[in-house]
Amino acid sequence: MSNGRERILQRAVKEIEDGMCVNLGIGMPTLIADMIPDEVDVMLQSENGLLGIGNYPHADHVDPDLINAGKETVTTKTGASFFDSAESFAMIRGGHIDLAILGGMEVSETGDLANWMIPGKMVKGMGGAMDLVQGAKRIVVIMDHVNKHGESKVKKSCTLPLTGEAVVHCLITEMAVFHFTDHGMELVELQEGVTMEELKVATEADFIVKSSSLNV
Amino acid sequence: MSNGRERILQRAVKEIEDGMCVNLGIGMPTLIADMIPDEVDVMLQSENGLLGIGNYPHADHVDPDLINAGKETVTTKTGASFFDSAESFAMIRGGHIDLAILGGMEVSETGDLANWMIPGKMVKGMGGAMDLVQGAKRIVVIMDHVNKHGESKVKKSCTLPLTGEAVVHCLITEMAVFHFTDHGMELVELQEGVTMEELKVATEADFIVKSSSLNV
Amino acid sequence: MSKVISSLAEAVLKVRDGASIVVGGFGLCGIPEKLIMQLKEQGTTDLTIYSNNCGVDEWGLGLLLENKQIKKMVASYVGENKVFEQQFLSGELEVELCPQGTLAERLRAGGAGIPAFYTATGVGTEVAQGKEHKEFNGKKYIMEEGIVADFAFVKAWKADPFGNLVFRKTARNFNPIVATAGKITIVEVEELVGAGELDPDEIHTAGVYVQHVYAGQNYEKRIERLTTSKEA
Amino acid sequence: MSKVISSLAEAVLKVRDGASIVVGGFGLCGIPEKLIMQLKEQGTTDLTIYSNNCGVDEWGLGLLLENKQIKKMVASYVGENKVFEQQFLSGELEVELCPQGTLAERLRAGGAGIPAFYTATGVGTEVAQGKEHKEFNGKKYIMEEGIVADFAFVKAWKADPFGNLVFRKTARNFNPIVATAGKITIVEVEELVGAGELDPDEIHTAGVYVQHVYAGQNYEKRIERLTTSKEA
Repeated sequence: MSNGRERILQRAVKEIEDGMCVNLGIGMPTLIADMIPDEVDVMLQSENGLLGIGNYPHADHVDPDLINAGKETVTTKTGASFFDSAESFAMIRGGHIDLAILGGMEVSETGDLANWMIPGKMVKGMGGAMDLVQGAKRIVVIMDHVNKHGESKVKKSCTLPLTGEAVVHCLITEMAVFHFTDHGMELVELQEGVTMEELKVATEADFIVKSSSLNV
Repeated sequence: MSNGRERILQRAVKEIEDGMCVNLGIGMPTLIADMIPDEVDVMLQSENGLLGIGNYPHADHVDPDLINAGKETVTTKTGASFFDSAESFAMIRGGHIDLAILGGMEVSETGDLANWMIPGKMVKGMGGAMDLVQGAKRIVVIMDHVNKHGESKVKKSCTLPLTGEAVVHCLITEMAVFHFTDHGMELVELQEGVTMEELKVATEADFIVKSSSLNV
Repeated sequence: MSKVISSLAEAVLKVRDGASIVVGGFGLCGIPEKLIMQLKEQGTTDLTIYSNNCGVDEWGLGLLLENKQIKKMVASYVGENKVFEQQFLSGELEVELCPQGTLAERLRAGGAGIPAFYTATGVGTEVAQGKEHKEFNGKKYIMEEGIVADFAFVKAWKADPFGNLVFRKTARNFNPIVATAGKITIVEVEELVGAGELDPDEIHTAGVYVQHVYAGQNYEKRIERLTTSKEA
Repeated sequence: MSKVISSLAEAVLKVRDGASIVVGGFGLCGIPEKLIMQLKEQGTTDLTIYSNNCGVDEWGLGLLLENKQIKKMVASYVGENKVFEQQFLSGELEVELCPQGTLAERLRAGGAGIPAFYTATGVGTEVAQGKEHKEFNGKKYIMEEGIVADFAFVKAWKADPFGNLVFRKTARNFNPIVATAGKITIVEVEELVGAGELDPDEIHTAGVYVQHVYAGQNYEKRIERLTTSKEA
């Protein structure tokens, strides 16, 4: 794992509090599961119909009837329950999931998220992402701050098709952490070793700095 | 049981066919359950969350957790299932119940039904009747042809607040059986010993007589 | 992370005058009898209650009526209660009658984040008055809105410490949907089982909907219409 | 009144060219593999399929794609299939992408007689284009319509002769709602049990939704992403 990615994940796991029900998106967010400290007791939800995802199974205990939303074989933890897809999204859309951590392609300064489609490339579909961003109580997006061409993914406004409008509560990149409030996008943390100058250069979006809340 | 009532019930039970899922309304329709011949295998639905109502329990086997929609203690028959109220009405409103037999206060010649409320009297509520008349595949109403003052309950148009508009498929009284078709209300049977003259006098509604279909 | 509470008093104390509560049960079957009694004892008033029925005189929600704690009742059938009739006729009690299937679906919708849906139930009747109408495939429907209340009072058969619930027979009725439609859901059960004792495939309500679980004792489970047969 | 059939051929024969089918499963988990294979063998074309995914090359609904039987696909995620990509880019295959929760709710609504409902999902995105918008409590929602198809293809774990179904673990997924949304629902199961062997409280889908039940054998249950851990 790259250093930047590791930094993002280490910061993201701190968003998870004891007693929460959490949905971790497919891909990078799924990696957070293994990093949750033992003393933080959470129920991970999988939108294909499971609350209480456990570890990956030992090779002898693989069950094709037991997968997560990323279609990986998993196990259940004590207290788990199964349900159908309508019930699963009732749970999500009804505001019963405390936190969803999702990957992003672009986030705008107004909290718009684009994470499902790149025009011109083959469309794969939005899966449950559009439901999660509208339904979960808190939406945390984790992504690289810039793309491989060095362009900012933290935009004034998204250029890619949206997953949701003004839905992001918190953005975590390898450079910084932002909150989205009524006043706008607010820098709340700089990642270790990142200077404000570097951040400003790498960020297309306008953001507020409340020095009181910032551990620089 | 009065002779008229017995006649209505005997005729109503013939509407029930082998393999059907049937909802019997509270009151007189509930009495039909006991009259279904053994060779006619049906599943009776109770809107409080049971498909497969059995007989009334023996006094030793009464279970307060097992009642029908009339709040009577019941049992289950083999193949029964329990579900919640939303699922129960999904079943009803989604058109999965083959037949509902309901009591009536008034039926109009266009198939309107009034069976839940008499203005000026204490309102008790519609319960599941408005759902049943819109949802079940076939609605059979059973009622006395005239009220205690001798006035026709089979009306040109209902005077009481409606349960549903153009919802009745079949009306069974102690005098006759009517079907409601695109052409109007059609007499399909005279009950034994009732003359066409007597029927016309007792019926405010206009109805069609198709002699070919009528066993007079 | 256990949701088990050893007394209802503290949880019910959160219910303040003017609160809205969705309450499980059908007739007297599967009603949260301990929660109702605790609320009676507490004396909270001006309540808006959503429940299929309103109990009978001296039992179930009838206890709260008698005690004049209910301001507004939303139900599908309320015919078993003299106190209800008196308070309704005197104008003390506001009543909204809602078809049973519509009430069930409104609760499910509220719990599922659906603000409104269309149904044929009630079209052409008093229920449709003032509601938005819309046609789909040539058939008329009316719009009904989801219900979310401040509290949900639920009666289940079994629960584990995570708040996972299993219901028994027709005592299930409105309880699972009511559990989803409260901002704070308090559940009373007959039996509390240990973590891991419920098969994840047999759980009717996932713990995510439940804030507090209380194990009640000596359930009365009154029967409204005892009907028996001589044949076995 | 048994709904058990001893071969799928006759039941699937009712599916004619141009039919619409709702199909259970999530990825390759809980898919009706025997029904799909029977439909492939039968060669019926111009199908409209509603299913969360479209299988992979050479398995699941991918078999019908490969065989050019699907005209239109409604799904939430279709990223695992090269044949899909080819047919989509060439314009042979019509695709409607639908958010997963909206797809699930549309199926449930269709089965429950609800022609349409409002949801926040998709507001402000391409999904909302051309859809009716409405505000509730200051928040924007879009209207989505229920789905009812000519046929439902369902995979369950156990069934009894009445068509009562029990599902296993996450193979439940879309299957119970799909079962409600077909005019004719055909179910394949791993185990057929005798009348009365299922506890009425543990049944996930009541037999009222099911027309035919078939006991399949030698289920392949392919795994898309085998992921294991060395820790137990």
